[in-house]
Amino acid sequence: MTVTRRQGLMGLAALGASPIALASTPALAQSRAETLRQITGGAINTLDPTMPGATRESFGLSMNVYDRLVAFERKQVDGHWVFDHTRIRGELAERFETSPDGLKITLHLRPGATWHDGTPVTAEDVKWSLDRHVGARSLAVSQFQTGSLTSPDQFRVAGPGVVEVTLEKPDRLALSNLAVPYAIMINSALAKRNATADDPWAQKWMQTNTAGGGAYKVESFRPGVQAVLARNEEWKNGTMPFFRRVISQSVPEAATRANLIEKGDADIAIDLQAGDIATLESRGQVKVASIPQSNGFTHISFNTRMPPFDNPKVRQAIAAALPYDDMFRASLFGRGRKLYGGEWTTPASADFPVPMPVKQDLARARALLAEAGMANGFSTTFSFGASTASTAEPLAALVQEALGRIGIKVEIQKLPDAQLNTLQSEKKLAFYTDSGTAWLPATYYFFYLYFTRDQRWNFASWENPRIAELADAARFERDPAAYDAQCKEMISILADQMPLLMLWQPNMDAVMGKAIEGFTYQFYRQVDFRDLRRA
Amino acid sequence: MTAPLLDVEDLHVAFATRRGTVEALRGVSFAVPAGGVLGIVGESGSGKSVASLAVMGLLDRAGAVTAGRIRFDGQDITRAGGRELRRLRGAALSMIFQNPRAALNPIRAVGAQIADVLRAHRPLSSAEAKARAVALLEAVRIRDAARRAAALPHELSGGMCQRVMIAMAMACEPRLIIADEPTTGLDVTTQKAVMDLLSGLVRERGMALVLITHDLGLAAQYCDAVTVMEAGRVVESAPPARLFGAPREAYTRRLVAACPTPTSTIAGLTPDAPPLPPAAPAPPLPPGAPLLLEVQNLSKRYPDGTVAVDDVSFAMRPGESLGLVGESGSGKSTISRLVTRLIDPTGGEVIFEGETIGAVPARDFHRAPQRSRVQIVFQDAGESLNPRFSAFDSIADPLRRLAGVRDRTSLHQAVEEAADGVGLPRALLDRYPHQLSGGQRARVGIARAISVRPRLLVLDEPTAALDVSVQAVVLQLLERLRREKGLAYLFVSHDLNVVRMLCDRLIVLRQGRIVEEGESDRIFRAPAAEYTAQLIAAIPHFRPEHALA
Amino acid sequence: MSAAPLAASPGRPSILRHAAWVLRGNPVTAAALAGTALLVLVALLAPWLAPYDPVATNVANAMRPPSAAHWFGTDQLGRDILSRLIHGTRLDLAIAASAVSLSFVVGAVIGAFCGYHGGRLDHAVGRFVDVLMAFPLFVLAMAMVAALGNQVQNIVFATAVINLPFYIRFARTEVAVRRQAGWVEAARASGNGGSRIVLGFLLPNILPNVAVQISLNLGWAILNAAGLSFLGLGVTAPTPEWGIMVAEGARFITAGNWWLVAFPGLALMLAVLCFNLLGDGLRDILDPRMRT
Amino acid sequence: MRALASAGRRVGGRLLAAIPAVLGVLVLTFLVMRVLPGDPAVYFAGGPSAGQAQIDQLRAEMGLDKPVPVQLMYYFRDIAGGDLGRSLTTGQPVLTDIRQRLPASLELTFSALLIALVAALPLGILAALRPGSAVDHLVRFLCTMGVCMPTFVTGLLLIYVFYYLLGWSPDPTGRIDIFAGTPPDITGFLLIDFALTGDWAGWRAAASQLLLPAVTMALFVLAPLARMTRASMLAVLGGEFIRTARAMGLPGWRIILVYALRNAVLPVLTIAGIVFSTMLGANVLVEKVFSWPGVASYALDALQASDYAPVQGFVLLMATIFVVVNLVIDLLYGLADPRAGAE
Repeated sequence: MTVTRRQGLMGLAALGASPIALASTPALAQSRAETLRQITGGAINTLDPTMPGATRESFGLSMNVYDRLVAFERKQVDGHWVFDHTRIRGELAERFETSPDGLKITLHLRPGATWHDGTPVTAEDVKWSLDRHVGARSLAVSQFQTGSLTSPDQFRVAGPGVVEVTLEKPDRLALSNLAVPYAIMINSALAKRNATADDPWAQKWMQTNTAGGGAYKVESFRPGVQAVLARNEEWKNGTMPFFRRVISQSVPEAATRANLIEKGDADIAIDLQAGDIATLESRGQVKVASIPQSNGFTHISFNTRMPPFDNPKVRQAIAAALPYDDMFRASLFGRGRKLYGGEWTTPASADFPVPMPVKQDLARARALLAEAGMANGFSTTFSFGASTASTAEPLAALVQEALGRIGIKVEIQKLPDAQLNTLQSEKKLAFYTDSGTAWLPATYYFFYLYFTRDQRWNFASWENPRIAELADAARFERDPAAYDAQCKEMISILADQMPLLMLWQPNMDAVMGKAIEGFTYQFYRQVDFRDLRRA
Repeated sequence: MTAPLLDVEDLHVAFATRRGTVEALRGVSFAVPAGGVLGIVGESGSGKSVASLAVMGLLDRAGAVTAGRIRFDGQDITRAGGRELRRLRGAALSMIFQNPRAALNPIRAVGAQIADVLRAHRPLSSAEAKARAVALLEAVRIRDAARRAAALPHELSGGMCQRVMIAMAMACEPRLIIADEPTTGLDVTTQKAVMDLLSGLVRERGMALVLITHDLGLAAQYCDAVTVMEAGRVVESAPPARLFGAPREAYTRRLVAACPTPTSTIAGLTPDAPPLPPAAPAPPLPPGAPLLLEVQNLSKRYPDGTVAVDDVSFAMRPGESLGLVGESGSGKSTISRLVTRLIDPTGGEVIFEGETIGAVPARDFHRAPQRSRVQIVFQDAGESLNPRFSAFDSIADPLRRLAGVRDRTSLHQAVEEAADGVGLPRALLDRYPHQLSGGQRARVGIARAISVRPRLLVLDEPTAALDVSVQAVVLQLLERLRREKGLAYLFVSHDLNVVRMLCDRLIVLRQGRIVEEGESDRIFRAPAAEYTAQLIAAIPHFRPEHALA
Repeated sequence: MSAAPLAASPGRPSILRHAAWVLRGNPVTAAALAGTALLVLVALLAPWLAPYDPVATNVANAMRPPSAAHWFGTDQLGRDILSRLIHGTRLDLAIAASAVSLSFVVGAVIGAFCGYHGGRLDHAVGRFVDVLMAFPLFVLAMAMVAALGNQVQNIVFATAVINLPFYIRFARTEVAVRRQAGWVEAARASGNGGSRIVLGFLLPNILPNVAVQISLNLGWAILNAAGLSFLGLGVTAPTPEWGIMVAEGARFITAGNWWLVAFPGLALMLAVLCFNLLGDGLRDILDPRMRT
Repeated sequence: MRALASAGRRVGGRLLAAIPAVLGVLVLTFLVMRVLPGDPAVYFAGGPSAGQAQIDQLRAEMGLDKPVPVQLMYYFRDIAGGDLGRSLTTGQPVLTDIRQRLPASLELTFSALLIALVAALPLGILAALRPGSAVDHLVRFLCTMGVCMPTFVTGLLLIYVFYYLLGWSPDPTGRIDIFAGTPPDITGFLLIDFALTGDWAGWRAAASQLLLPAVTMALFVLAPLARMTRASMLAVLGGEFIRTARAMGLPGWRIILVYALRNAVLPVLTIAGIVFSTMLGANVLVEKVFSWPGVASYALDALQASDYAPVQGFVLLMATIFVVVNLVIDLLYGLADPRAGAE
């Protein structure tokens, strides 16, 4: 690649400029060590995670800026910290108890806890916040419903610093829902001062301002570009985080992100390209934490209401035709946990997602197609979202080639994300790939969210009355053994009917400077700055 | 005999073109004594301009002096270096060019441009230079010189721009001025004023002048000696009296004969012309038959307010030839476009063979039946032939459109017949316009116009862009065609001599109005209007009585 | 007075002999023409020239650097980059040629009529051109590709529409300048109507000048397709096209696999270079005045 | 004086002529956005169980449930009131987004144009002074090199070489070194703000940050500018008034700089205007590669999310800039060329 003389000259001019700019005085170096710089492909577009349209990066930020009543513990899984959704600890609530029949939860607020503006935290603040999460027009409403938290009169101030939550049925995920990013505890006095007649819950104001008490305060925020956080020195609801300042900056170009991390100008990134990570790891300048995303999965989905995919035989034929290993290597460079190639006929346990019993067998695929009366094949489209192109495009090419061998002609469609979502929710996509993440990865919750009801996340638009019945029962099942049986039955129906093919759980590849420690894979798939420190 | 100020000896100049070198000058010698005025005369391609550019060292990149010597004031400047020549140019010898407005910097005040020349050669401050520039403008008789100094070239008339050029050339009192076609393109009256000014100043300040022109009359009137050049060689050199009285070389004789003078005749233009058919005067109009053309109160006003034609009326009988004479801006060309319905009049009527053809808008006149009966020949034949059409296509186009000749053979036959009619060799029919000479292009223009057998042929300065010898032949061709085919001519020109020879009657125009109308000979002998007399007097030609003026 | 006397050589020399003449005079144009001819040849003979099937994947030997088996190495799906490059030539030349010719033909005709007739038509088209030019490039491209799907013909259509204003404006000024020329008046006097004059007389005369713009546009059209691919709006994988190969390859520079972007980038540069340098030569060949 | 008065008249005329163009752009954008199959309501109704109810609620909130002509009327009324709507991608009113981001795009495009002119003018003049020589071919080859690589590839290459390998230029993200604290925000143009506050270290930091993206864009427009300078310079040098100047013995530098260049610069001005407006639109690629917080990348993100308001705001902005740029060029032309002024 010839570098033209003009660029050379320009470079020299820059040489004159750059050393002076970077001359770092000792004070600057010391504060650099106490500052964490995260770079992201996406961008933070709001400070209120419950705002419709909030990006995933906004959820991550809110976990550091706002406290919640409770939070998940974390556990070590083959050398990495991962969130543990089965163990819940108090955050704003010092301690909490659940009544034996599971219908009442009492939470005792941490004495002496204060908001960012120094005012003390009261039960009334908590009550106002919970009412907002079920009353205001926001993302929290539909999430809280999955924990049977639906109306304000379920929440009651039961004394100074004590809040009671009552349920009609013992929903397994009621308490867990109080730990999701939406369940922020708000300084109601400050919020009400900025509320207006047509915006009682101060939703507009809270998009660009905070009324919280979390571990970090927002020093400056430019939506879509960057956010700078400063540590809240009075924080009492957890161990004091190491970093004094945190900068989260959006850098759209993946190649540039990789350069910045390797040069040490940035400290951590979780959305680099699979191709780059292997090389960065081999060059040894950075530390890579590869953790399978246990609550997510990438899938290929059929539209079970659109012929020929309404016929299970056709679905099974395609399932037998796909080159899973080649797709795994081309799309993820092997960085993830396989969800195919399972050897079982009946599920070993209630855990989900697990490798499904499916592997490539072209002869069987052709036989199944013949059985389905489609011996001479058919033609269809295979779609994916533009933002997932780096992983989906190679996958699409392999699917096209493989299905071509058994007579199915595939036209690949790369759609802008908004259009993919629209076609998805209007059930017009015949055959496509996408991925899903469940915040509360209980097995029944997977089936409730992804395989029941007529809503957007039912990828395959699958209607199976038995599955709906089992999911609903499992939700309120108190007896563990019965819960296990219900989950296993659901898994085996899925393995047989194959409305969609589970492919793999891509790794969360957190690439960071060698000195950064304490990274934890969180269920909302963002970085929790409170966990990190620099050695 | 003191050594001549400028002595050019056996000068050879060659140009490197894509197809090998071309000899522009093949051994030219001439000399100019201090204070003398030498005229260099020749047709296009004779090399007269190349000689002047060679002397000034201004040949473009492709040209080079291959032999001979140029001495100025005794100093050999043939191969003088850029720096040395630059010291001389503008100070010791300077040059004036053809179209003055293009020869001045379009976006810089004329006064400043003169000051630039002064400061290039004299250590003057900008204020002093500006003052001297204004004084120079007054010396070249520009009224209100201070205000005019701030004007831009496009705000001045052609004549005034040339005066600015003269002021620039004289700024540093050079000893020699070379004027290359200084007045071509100017009106006759302006030309006279400028030439009188130039020759007066040169004599007054004892400067030598080399006047390069294709107009023999001009050279004769203003020069002490005239050198005639042809195809890069000097044919003959002599004082005007002898050159015009008894030219020695055959070429000079032909050249002098071809220059129209107040007394020359069509036949006399070329010594060996084929005999013309008898000159039958236009037949009187049989009673009741309509006039060929009747123009009543014609007027044309442009949207920006200028009035090109103001209430002009005249009439023509079939077979008659009527001359329209006037200086630029007199409206003669506009009338030619109005009569041939290329543009719409703002008022008045054009009646052709009894039918009013003004009603059909110019945009749709191409479909009108009379279209083929009124045709036009343009001034610059080169510019009026489609560059991507061969001669054949140009002539065939009207035949296809108007005469309805469609099939190949009859088309070929018609075009060849038209070409023969105008004396154009058939071999040239597939040439592109830029591959034809000026005369050949003029013939194609005429062939195109007469191929559809029009009744009225309007000629807009048909020979103005041609060399004198070529003009002579074309004029004879036009006269022969008129007599053979009984065509009616409406002949538009600024050259009174040419119109007098070709037209029975003529109309003198000024600023869109008719100044005088009548028999050609009568107007020449005894012009009724003062303006016509001025026009006739301004035509430069050899007057034996004051040969040494 | 033109210095070199006019040499009237015999007969009407054929375009080829004249073209040879122009090329001898200008080596750069000759090289550009040779380059373009090579590209067209490769495009035509693509299936026979390409050593492998451009779409066949072989994940086992993905990301291999240039080797004897794969001269230009393999991409992230193990496909042979040389074969994809060769097949890509066909697609890219097709995109560039059809987009530019579409916009040239439509644009030049509309522009020429506006330039000749002027008045309301000219004014209305002028406003329409302003709107198109003021409209940001990628928004227009995205809208068209998104609405009609990103098959190749829609990319061609989008590129053509974006190019259109340029040709309309160009033809309009060239015609307006020549509208007063003598030979146009002569054409009207010879009985030609407005449309015949525009199509038969004026358009052929502005051809040489437009030739230069066409060649510049060809280069730009290919780059535009590459830009669209980079934004995810262009040709979809796995069709072999330089733009998408450069866009995908660019992601692997930092990972050190330079050959994914280097070879398509080089091909792109070569093609655009040839088209741009060809421009001036093309003008001389087409302009009759240069034919001595 | 006279030139200014007539230039004023021409400005008024051109403004009037521009109104229909801007209106045309508005309607075209509005329709184009409605044509896109993506429905923003669905995209933004994320959440675990985004049922149809939630999507409908968002549609109502965004006014998408009304018939299109009504929406158009609302849209015009909003524009007139200066309300460009609210962007869902950034959650802020579009007007504040644009006010924050426009200076970044303008600063990048102006400096790129400046670099391109500083490079193209001398190259063009050099090539014109020796047509057909080695210099001429070298200049033509050099400029064409710049234009035949897509901007995003040149950008990535420059980063790879100057930041990654040589380490000469600072980290290629954003307008200012992230750790240098927030710059003063007076005009939004960093170079001007730093200069105003006299903070030269900051100015140098911002300049070195700006250099690489600006050079990437400048390379792309180098060719047309150099080609036009060469062509117009050649035409002017062939002019008769140059021959007169040489005949009058004017010094070489005066002929080239005062006589030739002043005349040759006029067509270059018009091309610079056209090039500027295309650059504004095309710098989306450079903004993406250098994570430059400009308006183009903002609009592209919104476009991919079918978020109408920012795209419409961006297109309106582009149309106004297009009109303003043409106006400025027209004015400059009027001042530079007295002839045009006096028409």
